[in-house]
Amino acid sequence: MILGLYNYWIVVVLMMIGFYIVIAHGNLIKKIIGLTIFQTSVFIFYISMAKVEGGTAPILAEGITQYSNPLPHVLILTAIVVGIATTALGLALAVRIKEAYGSIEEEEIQEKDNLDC
Amino acid sequence: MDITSALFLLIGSFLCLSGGVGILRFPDFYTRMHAAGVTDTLATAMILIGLMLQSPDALVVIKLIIILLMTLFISPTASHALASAAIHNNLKPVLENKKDNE
Amino acid sequence: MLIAATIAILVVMIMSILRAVLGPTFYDRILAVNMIGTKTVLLISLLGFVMGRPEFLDIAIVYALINFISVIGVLHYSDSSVFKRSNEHKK
Amino acid sequence: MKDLFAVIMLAGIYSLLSASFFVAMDAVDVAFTEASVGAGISTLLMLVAITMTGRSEDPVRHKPILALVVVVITGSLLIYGTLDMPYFGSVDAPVHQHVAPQYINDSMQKVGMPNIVTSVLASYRGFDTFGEVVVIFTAGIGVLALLSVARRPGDIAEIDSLNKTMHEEFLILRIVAKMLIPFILLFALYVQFHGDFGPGGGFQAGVIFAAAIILYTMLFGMSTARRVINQSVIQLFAAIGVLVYGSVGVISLLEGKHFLDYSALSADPVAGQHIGILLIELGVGITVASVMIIIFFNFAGRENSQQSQENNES
Repeated sequence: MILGLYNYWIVVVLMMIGFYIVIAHGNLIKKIIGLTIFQTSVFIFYISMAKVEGGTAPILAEGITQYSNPLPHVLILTAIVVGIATTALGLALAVRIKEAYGSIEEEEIQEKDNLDC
Repeated sequence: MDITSALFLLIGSFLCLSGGVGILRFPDFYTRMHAAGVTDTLATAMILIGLMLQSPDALVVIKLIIILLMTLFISPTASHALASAAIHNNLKPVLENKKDNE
Repeated sequence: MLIAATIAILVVMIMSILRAVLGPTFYDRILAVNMIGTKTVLLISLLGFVMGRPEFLDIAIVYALINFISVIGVLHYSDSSVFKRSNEHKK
Repeated sequence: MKDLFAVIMLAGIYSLLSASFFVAMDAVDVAFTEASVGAGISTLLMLVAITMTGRSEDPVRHKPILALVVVVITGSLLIYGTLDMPYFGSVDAPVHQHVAPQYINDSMQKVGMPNIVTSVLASYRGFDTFGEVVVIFTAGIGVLALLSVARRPGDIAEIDSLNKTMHEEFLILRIVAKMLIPFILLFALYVQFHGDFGPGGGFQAGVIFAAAIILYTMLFGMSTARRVINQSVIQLFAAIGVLVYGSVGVISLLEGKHFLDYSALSADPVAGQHIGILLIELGVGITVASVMIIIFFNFAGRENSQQSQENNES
């Protein structure tokens, strides 16, 4: 059954939406939002891989034998917090670019750079 | 016990749905907020009480009660803040005589 | 019954998303986000019971708190005078 | 959509939904993190950023056909690649074969904690987590370097008066927040120390703690919050968190064991694991909380100073 792969397809679609936003839009804030969507699609990829049919959350309890895989959870848990920290750094850069160039549109920034040369 | 719980859940779901229809169909912001704000607290309370009747141990019941108390605190406050911010920024409600716009 | 309630909440969430996408003013969008937040709290508690491990209600508590904080934050920063000034600029 | 405000609201909804998805996929710890990070702090940071950079996006000038073609080709190649992947939820997928059964079966004897995620995070893969804490610390330093403003002494009174007029309408909010903030702080501590048994741990607790401080800052004004939480003290705390983590590793080196081998901390290896995990979770919590507070303070402080500059000019 090829339909058993649907989780990967959802991930790919989300990833491509994020990718499209990053390359097609000139606004830096929008690019950052595109990156977070891309990032979340990777999170969903890992988490859906960790799911086991009939398993439950990987916290030990009596009378449960089947657990989902805890390793991807660990990786993604730290990745989320690191992700917000790097997003904050990106936003900080965008704010500084706005102060220096008066705009956060990619093309206007490049025009100003060309004028300076 | 099961029947009472199911009844509570049913009422809660119905209230939720009516709030959802309200938020989608009402004509302007204030009526939508009325729909959302009124159904939110009662629906949450109903569903959480329904869950409390089903829960296996006391700790779960206590956590549910905490969630319930917090919702009762937070939801009206958020609605109040939202409405006062909207009034403050001169968002006018749609009055009856404007109805022929539709 | 649990599953019926879950489905009802999912339907309401779809309605709220529609409102957030359509929503003419941004207060409509904030309202929709708030609505989805409270419904997520319910959804998470219900999912716990549906999956048979209702111990994980801490997440729902966090949601209720964070939802409040984000609504306040959104209002705070949309009220700030920068927005009004930029709007006047356009006019 | 050209209005960035609407885009950010929708991004917030996206994060709420993905957290419910993580609950449905059994990843309670991840859902916890996404709940505290994605819905609250990231939405807020983006909002503060757009108040400084402007709300609307310029229309795209060039045709996006090329971008669309690239995206479609990449997407179809990736989908072609998924055809060899194991089916969703299958038990015998390669992911579940190598170390995962070992973690699930052995961690109770070796580490003695019911929450496998915490024991993997803090004990088996403690080195990775150390690296990630350093990354977060570095990001905090980066934001500090990019956005910190030197405060002029004249500003404080001015901002205070501005806050007073702005917050008289928030009376009800302030009272409710006054009741909630102690509860949130207490809850953060509960999450911090309950991480061994249920979902939770240093990362989540740090973010929740920071969220409470951010709520306070928003409702009572930046300068009041600056008086409560000293900037340089909080910067010191960010470093102390990393130091606590690192020094646990160094202690085990001094005892003649490997770096971050907690069995050096006590005669009984399981008790040693408990002490070690408690300490490094504490380090993680302190670092994450103070870095989040630093990031938010610098964004909000930048915004405040821009506003007061514009007021002076006009």
